[in-house]
Amino acid sequence: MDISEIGRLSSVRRDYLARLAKEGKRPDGRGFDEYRPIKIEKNVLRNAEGSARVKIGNTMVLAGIKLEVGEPYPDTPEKGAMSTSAELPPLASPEFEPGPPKPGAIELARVVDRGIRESEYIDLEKLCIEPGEKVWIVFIDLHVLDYDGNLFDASSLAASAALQNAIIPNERYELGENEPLPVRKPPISCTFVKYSDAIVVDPCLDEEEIAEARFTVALDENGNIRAIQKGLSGSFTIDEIKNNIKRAQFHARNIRKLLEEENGKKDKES
Amino acid sequence: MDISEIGRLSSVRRDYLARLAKEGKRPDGRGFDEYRPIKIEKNVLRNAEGSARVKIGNTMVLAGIKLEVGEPYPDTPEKGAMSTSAELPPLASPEFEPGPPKPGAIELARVVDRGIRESEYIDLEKLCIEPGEKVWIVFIDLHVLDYDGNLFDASSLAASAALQNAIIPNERYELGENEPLPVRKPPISCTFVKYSDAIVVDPCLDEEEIAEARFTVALDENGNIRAIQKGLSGSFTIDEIKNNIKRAQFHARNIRKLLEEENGKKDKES
Amino acid sequence: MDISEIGRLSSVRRDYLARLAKEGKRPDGRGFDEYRPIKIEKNVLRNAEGSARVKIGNTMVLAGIKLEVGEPYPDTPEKGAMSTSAELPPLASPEFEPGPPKPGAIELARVVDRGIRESEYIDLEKLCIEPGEKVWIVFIDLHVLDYDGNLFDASSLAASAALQNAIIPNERYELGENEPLPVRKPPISCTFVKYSDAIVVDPCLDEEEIAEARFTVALDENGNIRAIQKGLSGSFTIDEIKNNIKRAQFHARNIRKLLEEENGKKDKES
Amino acid sequence: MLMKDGLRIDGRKPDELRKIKIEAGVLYRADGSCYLEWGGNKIMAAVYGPREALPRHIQDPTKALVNARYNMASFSVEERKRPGPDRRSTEISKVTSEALENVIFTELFPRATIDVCIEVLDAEAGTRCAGITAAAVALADAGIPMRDIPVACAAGKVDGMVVLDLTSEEDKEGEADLPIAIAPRTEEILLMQMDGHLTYQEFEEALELAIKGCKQIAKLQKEALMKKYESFEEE
Amino acid sequence: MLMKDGLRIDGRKPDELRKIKIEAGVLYRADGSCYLEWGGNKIMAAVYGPREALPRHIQDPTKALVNARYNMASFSVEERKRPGPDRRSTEISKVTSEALENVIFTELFPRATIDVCIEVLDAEAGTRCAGITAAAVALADAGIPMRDIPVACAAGKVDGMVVLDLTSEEDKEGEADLPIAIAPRTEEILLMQMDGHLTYQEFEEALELAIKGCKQIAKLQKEALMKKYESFEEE
Amino acid sequence: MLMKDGLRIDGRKPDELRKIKIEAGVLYRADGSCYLEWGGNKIMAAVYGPREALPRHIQDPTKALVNARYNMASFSVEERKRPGPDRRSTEISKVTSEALENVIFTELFPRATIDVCIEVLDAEAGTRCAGITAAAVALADAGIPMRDIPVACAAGKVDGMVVLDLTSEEDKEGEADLPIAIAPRTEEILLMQMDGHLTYQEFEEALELAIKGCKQIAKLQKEALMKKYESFEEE
Repeated sequence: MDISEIGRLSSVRRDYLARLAKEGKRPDGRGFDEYRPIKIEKNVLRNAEGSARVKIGNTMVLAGIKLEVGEPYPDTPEKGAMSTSAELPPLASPEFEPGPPKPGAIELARVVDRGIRESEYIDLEKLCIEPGEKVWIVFIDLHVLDYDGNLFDASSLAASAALQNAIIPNERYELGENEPLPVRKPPISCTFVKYSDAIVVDPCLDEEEIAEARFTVALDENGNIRAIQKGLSGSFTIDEIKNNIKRAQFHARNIRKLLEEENGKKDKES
Repeated sequence: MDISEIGRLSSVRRDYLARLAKEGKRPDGRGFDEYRPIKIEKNVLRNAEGSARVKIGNTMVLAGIKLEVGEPYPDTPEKGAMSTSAELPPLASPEFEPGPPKPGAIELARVVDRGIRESEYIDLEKLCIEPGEKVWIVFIDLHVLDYDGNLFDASSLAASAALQNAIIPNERYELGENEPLPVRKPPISCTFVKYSDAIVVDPCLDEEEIAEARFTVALDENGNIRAIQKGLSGSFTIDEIKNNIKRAQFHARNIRKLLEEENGKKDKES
Repeated sequence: MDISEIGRLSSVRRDYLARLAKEGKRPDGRGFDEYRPIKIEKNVLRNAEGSARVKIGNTMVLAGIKLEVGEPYPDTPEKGAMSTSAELPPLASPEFEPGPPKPGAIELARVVDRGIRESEYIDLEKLCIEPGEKVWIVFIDLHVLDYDGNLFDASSLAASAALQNAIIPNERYELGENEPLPVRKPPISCTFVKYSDAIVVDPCLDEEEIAEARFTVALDENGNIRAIQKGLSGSFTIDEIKNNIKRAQFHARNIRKLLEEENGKKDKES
Repeated sequence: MLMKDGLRIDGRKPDELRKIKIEAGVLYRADGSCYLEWGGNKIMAAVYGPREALPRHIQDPTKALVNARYNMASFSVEERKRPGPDRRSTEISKVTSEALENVIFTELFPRATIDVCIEVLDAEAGTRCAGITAAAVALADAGIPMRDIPVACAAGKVDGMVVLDLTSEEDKEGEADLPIAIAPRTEEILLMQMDGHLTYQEFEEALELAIKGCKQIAKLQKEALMKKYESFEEE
Repeated sequence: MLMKDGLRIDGRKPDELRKIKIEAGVLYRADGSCYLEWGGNKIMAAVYGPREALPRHIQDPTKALVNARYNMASFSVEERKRPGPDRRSTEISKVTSEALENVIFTELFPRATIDVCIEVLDAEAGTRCAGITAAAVALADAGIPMRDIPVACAAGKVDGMVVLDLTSEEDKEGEADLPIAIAPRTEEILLMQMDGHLTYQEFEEALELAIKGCKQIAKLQKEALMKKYESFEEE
Repeated sequence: MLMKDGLRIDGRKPDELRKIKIEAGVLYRADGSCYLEWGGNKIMAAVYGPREALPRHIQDPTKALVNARYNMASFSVEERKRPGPDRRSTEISKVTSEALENVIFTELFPRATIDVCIEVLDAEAGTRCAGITAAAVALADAGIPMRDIPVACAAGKVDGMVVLDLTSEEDKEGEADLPIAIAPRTEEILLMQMDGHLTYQEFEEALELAIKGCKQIAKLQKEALMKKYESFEEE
């Protein structure tokens, strides 16, 4: 198990899941290549500059975007900056403990961050206020509310959706009128786990608890690869890796469509 | 028990205290509405800008005031600032442990802070050096030296007395001559605890250890209410609360007199 | 035991070492006044402004020097500053644990720091860039790689050697050309421990584990005393202390020669 | 400034609550949960337990510990908050734990802990009262035996007038704030804090108003729990 | 900019590794150790264990824990790094632990821990691969039973071309970086991370190149271990 | 500058101590305590124990641990100090613990801890010596069996002259500071630190002077303890 590092499944349950997998089945009746229902709600908060709540099955993640004025990095004096954090509060799972972020939460935040950063989703060039002096810093905060597996995809999707409706709070800093945060096409993250020789997409918690290896890939709108993270102590063969990426390209298209529909809805409403 | 969160009294002693209370008595022979002897010593330190050592019975608290030049809060650019901390060092009790402040110490500091802040005891308007740039920050540090109950009242009184003799260290910052810290009328804090259906003022440690509920109120010179803190898991009825406040108004007058006498003494001496 | 505060030697081994000492012998065959072989390698790193790896027997310490531009201390506006840290990573000993520096590491860093500071080894006056605004801050980082006793002398020697080949990275800060860090004569540290009535120089780990008292003295090129640290719960008589210092004056001369030879080599090479 | 023609800046009457929406049982993993919107506040509360208190040396052999943790999400306020507890949230966690412990039959679960998680997702004044109110529903949803369902509300003083349930602006510009939590059946006071400036008469008035507010909210709590049970039966 | 006449700024061909030097068994206290220089990287790795995992509640009764700690010395980079772990090193420690655990027969040592310490003394791109490669040698030097000796290497994309083993400048200015660790006998992937921009075809090409690099380095690892055993026999 | 006509800036002779006032048994809760004023220094010391060392894994089955904690109050210095230990106080706590452990019959209390709390309330050079001197009295007041009552004092060098018991200004502007602690009966050195610049001859001279100072202070310690016992008998 990855995130919580506790709470091993009983061996009876473990054997049962392995037997199911051999028959091509999953504990919740899905096919190996089937996501749980995905629900995206945007603009759910008032104080955040942007926000979204994403549910994948029972897993629920809230992403909130805050912008602050700060100094640019010395090597990119004309670019804004971004920072991603993940909180796994005890609210979301009996295994989560309060305290500073554990390695699992740090890995989660860093993988989501890489997907967004490497796909150049946020147009950081447009976030310069005064070259070398003042730029916008975009804080992406992931707040897990209910943990039933696959935090990587839920968090990445919540961050993408929240950034889509985020604004630059110019008024709060007396810099003119508020305006939309300039974003390009979002990355879409797809996660697989391997157990009992099966590789399944969108693992639920039961599956994560017996997973041997995990594979997450973030794809851009052309299906190109922007970030990869292999996790856990199991291994993948070269062919499995290649196959994962091809399967991810299929799933990412569907999830992207979902996100765009949600975006369209929002636009019509406003 | 509140501050230390350890060290339960033996049930024999507990029963004994309950029996005493039923007879209208307290373990140290006081009446329900009687404070232990209060002793205030001011100006006891050299490096602090102001200081006072207060004893209530065996409880002893030292308050030290330091002033530093800093930036004002953005929403009050022409006002000084204040900050209150409490240290409960292992010196003062076998139950206190070293390390960052525990919830009990934080509650103590915040309740003392609220009393001072809400009664506008320090004239923060006069602590502006350069609007929006430089103001005086008043640090009130409470250092508990001996813990035998009722830290709330002893700490509040020590802070009030220390602020009365504090100076603004203009010379250290090359801002002219030192001058007295501008203060108005101090708040007076009164604390009650409830156990075995009795509500007693100024609890000693034995009483705090069996207390079910705690009530602290800070009153200004007109007997008006500036801050309240109810603590512990027991409850008060509405009538008990009202009664506590009326009793506090009586005690506060006496303590205020004591503090003024001490102040008078100081003035004569200097 | 000093640094690790764990891992007591078996009493059999302890008795054996005591018996040896009574016969004037040490566990590795040395005389009481004999150092293990000392090996100094300088300029072993690329990113550090100066570096040295020192081995005393099996003990190995790496010192790295970094310079940064920072603000001077208010009371020395025209002087650079220095800061010494020691890391005792779990790599170097089964007893070392990760985490913030323990008291043993802090004492080590502070004693090395005092030797350098009090002998005015670094010419801090020459490290001022803009009086009151910008000075060079010299960071001396001690990284223990293999711990077999006597970290004090190995660390002090590594720091001295690393400072000898350090440069001021003017180019990185666009302040002109790089230039050598201005240093004077290094301090030489000599450490003794006392066990079973014997006082031996350069203790190995076995000896440190049964040591009752430790004595470290840093001497300048005239044999004058610049820093002393007595450690552990054992005591020294006045005569033992005096004797330690005289013995140290002898050892320091030899070690200083070694360091100068190494310096000479370097100069020829470059 | 804050009152005009007897009404408040958001149009409410002095004794009127902000809009409150309570939903019970919204989380999958928690033993009990509650989502609450109260004016601009959005709160998620979850309850775990009773479960064994760990490490063991914190166990109380006579009763369960009640351990509430009030936490503000970093994006819940205008200026981004650094994640993790600060002094304010530590104090609120403490008084919240104490208030909730009062009504729970803790002696039924020796050596156990009952963990109450309160996450403030969006904040607009009165989050401690909102948190306690939500936590109480989550405790009931978790089936924790309680002698009453606590409920919290604040009254305050604004432009010289005692009013119910302050907004951010009223809290900041007003003269006093008096948050309380009560056991509504007996009207016992479980939590009381106050800061500002009240005469004794104003205090009495404010306390009465806050209790009235609490009782209105107690109804909403019960409706939310009822709705959850109904939807449970329908399934 | 980064490629000229088919060669890279440091003169290497696209499929050429930087210079690598590996030495096994260099530390006295550690159960196994390795010093590795790889381009401008200087890495010291040490292994302690198997030894009892402490505190006890972290013990796994079925197998040993593999606990790698990647740490950068404060002087190992151009701007001095504050001592202690940061988010980056925490992540690298995690994926390194997982990669190494794969090949170790952990079930032979229940309740134990195998601690792997990786100290980056001088850094110049590719430290995580260098660290894993050094750690693997230290594990073998410590006599920890493994089904294979893991090895790591990165490929990437620079000026539109897939190349092996990026330098700092290529990593910073280039288009993608793909560090992997493999079990060389079976070519199983133990670690894979990627950031940048690769088409699927480029990814396949980079993966192939990285595996080729790994296999070259695997030879150097074995030579270093051989040399250690030989010197041991000579003694 | 610092010396004029053979006298120091505060009028003292080279071998003269600042004014010292010692009071034993001043605290109610502590097992032993001492309040000490030494020049501008004001120190409170308390002793708790012997009591069981916790957590258990720190216990030594052969003897008691001696655990001194030197702490400066935030208002004890001119620039307000952030509360909590810094590197300086960590070092002083360590050498103080070691010095005190020397004289205590720790083997009488296996598995126990003896906690020594030293709070610097007002500081003016020489706080570590003042702290050890106060702690020794508190230990005696607590009835901890000791083979001698330790005492500490510093000598130093100022304007080329060896002097006793430096003030802040002498410490800052002077050439050397040599704080020591001794067991006065045997003159054994329990603590010695030095920084500055001393020839060997100057060192010998300073050491002799510091020991003389210690012995004077030892008398004051005994008087304070005597006074406490007398007042106890009077009661």
